[in-house]
Amino acid sequence: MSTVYNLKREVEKPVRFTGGHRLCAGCGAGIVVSGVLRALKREERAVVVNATSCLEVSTFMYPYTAYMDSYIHSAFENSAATCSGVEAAYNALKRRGKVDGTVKFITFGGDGGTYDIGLQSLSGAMDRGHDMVYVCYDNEAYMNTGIQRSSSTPHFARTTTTPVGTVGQGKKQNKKDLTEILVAHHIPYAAQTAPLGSFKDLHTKSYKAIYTKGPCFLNVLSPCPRGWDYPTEKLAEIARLAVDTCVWPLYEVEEGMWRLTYIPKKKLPVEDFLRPQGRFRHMFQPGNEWMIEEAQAYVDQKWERLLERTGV
Amino acid sequence: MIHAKDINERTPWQDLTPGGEIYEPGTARLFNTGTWRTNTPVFHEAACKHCMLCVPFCPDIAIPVQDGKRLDFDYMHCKGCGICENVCPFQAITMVSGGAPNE
Amino acid sequence: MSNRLSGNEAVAYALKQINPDVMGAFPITPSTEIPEYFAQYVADGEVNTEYVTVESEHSSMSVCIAAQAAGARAVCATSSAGLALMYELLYVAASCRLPIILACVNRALTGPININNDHSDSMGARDSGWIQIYAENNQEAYDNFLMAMPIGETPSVRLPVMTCMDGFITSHAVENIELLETDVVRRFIGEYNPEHYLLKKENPLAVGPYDVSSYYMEHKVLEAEAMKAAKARILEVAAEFEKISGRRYGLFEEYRMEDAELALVLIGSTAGTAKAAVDKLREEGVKAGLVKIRVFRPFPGEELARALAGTKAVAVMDKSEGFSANGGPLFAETRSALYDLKNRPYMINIVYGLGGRDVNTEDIEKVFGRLANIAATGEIGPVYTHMGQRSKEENA
Amino acid sequence: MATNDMVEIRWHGRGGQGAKSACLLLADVAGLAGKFVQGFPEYGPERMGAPITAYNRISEKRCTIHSNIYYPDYVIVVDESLLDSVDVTGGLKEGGAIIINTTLSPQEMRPRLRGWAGKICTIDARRISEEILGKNLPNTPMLAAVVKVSGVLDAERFLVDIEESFKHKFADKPEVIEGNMLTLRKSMAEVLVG
Repeated sequence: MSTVYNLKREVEKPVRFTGGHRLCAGCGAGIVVSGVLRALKREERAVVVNATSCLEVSTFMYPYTAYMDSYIHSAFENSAATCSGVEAAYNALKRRGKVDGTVKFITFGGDGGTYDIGLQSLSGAMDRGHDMVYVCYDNEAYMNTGIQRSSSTPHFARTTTTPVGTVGQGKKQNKKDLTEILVAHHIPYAAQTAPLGSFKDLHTKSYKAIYTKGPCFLNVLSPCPRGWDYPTEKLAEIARLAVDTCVWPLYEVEEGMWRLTYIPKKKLPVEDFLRPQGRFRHMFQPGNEWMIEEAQAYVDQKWERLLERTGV
Repeated sequence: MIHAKDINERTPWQDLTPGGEIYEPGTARLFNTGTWRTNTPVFHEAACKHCMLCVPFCPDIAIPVQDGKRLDFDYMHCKGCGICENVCPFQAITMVSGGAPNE
Repeated sequence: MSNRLSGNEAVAYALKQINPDVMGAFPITPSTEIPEYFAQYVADGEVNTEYVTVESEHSSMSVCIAAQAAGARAVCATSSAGLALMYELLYVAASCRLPIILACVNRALTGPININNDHSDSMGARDSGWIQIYAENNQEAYDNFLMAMPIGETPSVRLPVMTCMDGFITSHAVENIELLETDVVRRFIGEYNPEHYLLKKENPLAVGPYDVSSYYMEHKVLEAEAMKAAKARILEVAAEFEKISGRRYGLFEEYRMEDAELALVLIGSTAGTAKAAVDKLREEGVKAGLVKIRVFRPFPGEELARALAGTKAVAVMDKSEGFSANGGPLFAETRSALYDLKNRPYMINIVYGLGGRDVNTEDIEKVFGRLANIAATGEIGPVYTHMGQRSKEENA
Repeated sequence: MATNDMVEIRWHGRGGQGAKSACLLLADVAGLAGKFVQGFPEYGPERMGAPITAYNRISEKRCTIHSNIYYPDYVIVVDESLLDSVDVTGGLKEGGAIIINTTLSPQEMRPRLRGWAGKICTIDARRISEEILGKNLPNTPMLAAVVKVSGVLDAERFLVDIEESFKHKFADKPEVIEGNMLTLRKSMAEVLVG
């Protein structure tokens, strides 16, 4: 970036994402979307593409759009292909002199629309090399339909399709590592980030993703007070705990080079992240200590591998 | 051109936009989500250092900024989640019970 | 220009002449040749289309929807399971009022898997809000494709258009064809200048809202009105096309219907075979005739009723099974269209030609034989039957 | 349902041998000669080596029939080995002819044709194409043979038209045109009618 990050300057830009949308109070998605779009240069236009999701049904409910830029939603599983189509049209019309100026293409999908049903479309778009950014706002379940498990849901998390009962103990599998799948596409830029502090990490990575030519991917942890079952005002704290426990490491892969962008001064135990959230409550029942141990072992193993990869 | 402000639940089909398109930016601003609040943030201007840490954390884009200063809440859109109170290092925001702006 | 081309070549050539902005390309038999031929035009620099080699038909239609919304002319081709995979997005394209053009090379739907022709793919999409125009041969496949954009893009219409031809029978058969000069085609097609599009500088456009119940019905009425308006526009475009080509098209083609007492109603390449049978029967003194449906959506109900008003017996031949247990889709539409006639003809339904089962002139003559018998006796017999399958009754 | 002024031809070959290409080429060349034509293969999911069938209709008036051909005037067998597995003379009209790619003479072939009493023509397409083109490409000799035997096209006009067609088709490798033309002429001269 040409200039250092300055929160005061950034928040004074005209907004790209407006109030009046129907997301839940305290929703992480609204914070993520306005944070990503804030990284666009003032003078540049964008087309925002959206997968069917909480975000979509809440931000373009006829006749109310929360976007200052052009926006298209078509279906749940095809937002990356949809973005491909807009970008293709831009290239064609620019070549034919029917459109001028720079336009950026940014897609938002939830984890259901990205890790699961939209993965094929996303893989195809990344493979073809469209000049676009795909942003997954990852709230770790199908929240739009009422908190069902996705392949992004963490191990043991309670959802409406992985309930806790006498036999069931929440989700049986670990969270799919989508960012690594995207890295394996050898795209120019892929990163994990979250809404934190002064938003420097999210902003810097958004800027890089938007202004790096080619297909770029951002995976943004997006806490969901309803699905994760925590008080709405705790969002910043929950996001902070996710990164300080290394449950959600912040890193980027630029042209194949892995780089950690944040190393906690003190790596906190995983249970610090789990405890405030109702979806993990059963893990703290007497006799279920093994769950927390397993969750810790999994995070430790992934973190160690990430340290190796990033040469820390 | 058909404008969002002229579209409501009494508009006949002939006056709606084909395909449900909207040709203007940010028409959601016309919609009042302030009525959703059960708790309301109160801004203490004197305590505010205008560090702006609350602004990007507002999911409802309800903290306007002008000339390097954050202004009072946009109560038409604030849903009262309380994140801002939690991220403010200077206790310049406090949540009060009830949906009405405390003015 | 006289030439000899297969149906797929003819559509690819039309595409080359049109030089669309964006094409979503994905292979499926028997439509694969269309993106193949077009890829060569791209490789040779004969077109400068943005050619997007997607990873599925689903993405092909997604790309088309987005590109068209962005202000581009978007096209694609598919068949059978490919069209089925697009199903959800066909509705999106139509409801977003995006005049995408899709060349559907008709093929049976799985399962069992079968690559040959019938109409079950496009008939399954008949209620998706797309205009559907069917071709009898390569010439019509070419002509229909050229007419599709001027029809779909009209502001009062703004609907996607599916131009259909019979897989292999038309798509892979080389026949004589008259091609128009490219500059004539370009003038006929004109420029695509939508009022609003995603990439427009002056104002943003938001496409694809969540529609609550208070608006959804109104939007559907708008869409339904557009489909009604399409009928006049299709005829208008056909009249303009006749001026540049000398070839005349309507909503359907009436073949020797002036005084016909026995008539067939059918779609696609079988019409050609049936014309030969009609000619033979006419020589024998039978008052046989044929109505070949060209435009299935919007369905030309009133016009069809007028065309069939003087007949005594009509066989509607469906090249797809609807599994309604009450006849195929063309039969349902046709019989319904004739309900208001004062003197309705006797009417039967014959489902035929599924999965590439061949139909020849003798088969058609047998259908007319059945109609002659019905007209003479007033005994209809079973209304909904199949033709061409082996059966115990036939062996006995 | 061929009328008197229509010639119907059925090709039998194996996937990959060029029977389909020869069929489509015949349609193209007959079209150049001002005829109304159809050339269409019968498709299945089979791969290289499987028996395939292709058809031509050539007439003075536009033919609208789009069924397969059940009673051909001419049958062309591009691969002799098909005689063991395919009923190649099925429906062949009495006054018609079958043209077979073989080293044998028409007289020698007759016993293998299940009582076919009509005209048999043979041509050693493999040898001719290997001698001139250096490769076993039987479709070009077979195309020449059917033109010669059927008389559906004027032979000299056919040679002129197909050379035009080759010039277009082989625009990037004109060196192959001469060999193909020589193959056609030689094949026309060598086809045996019995």
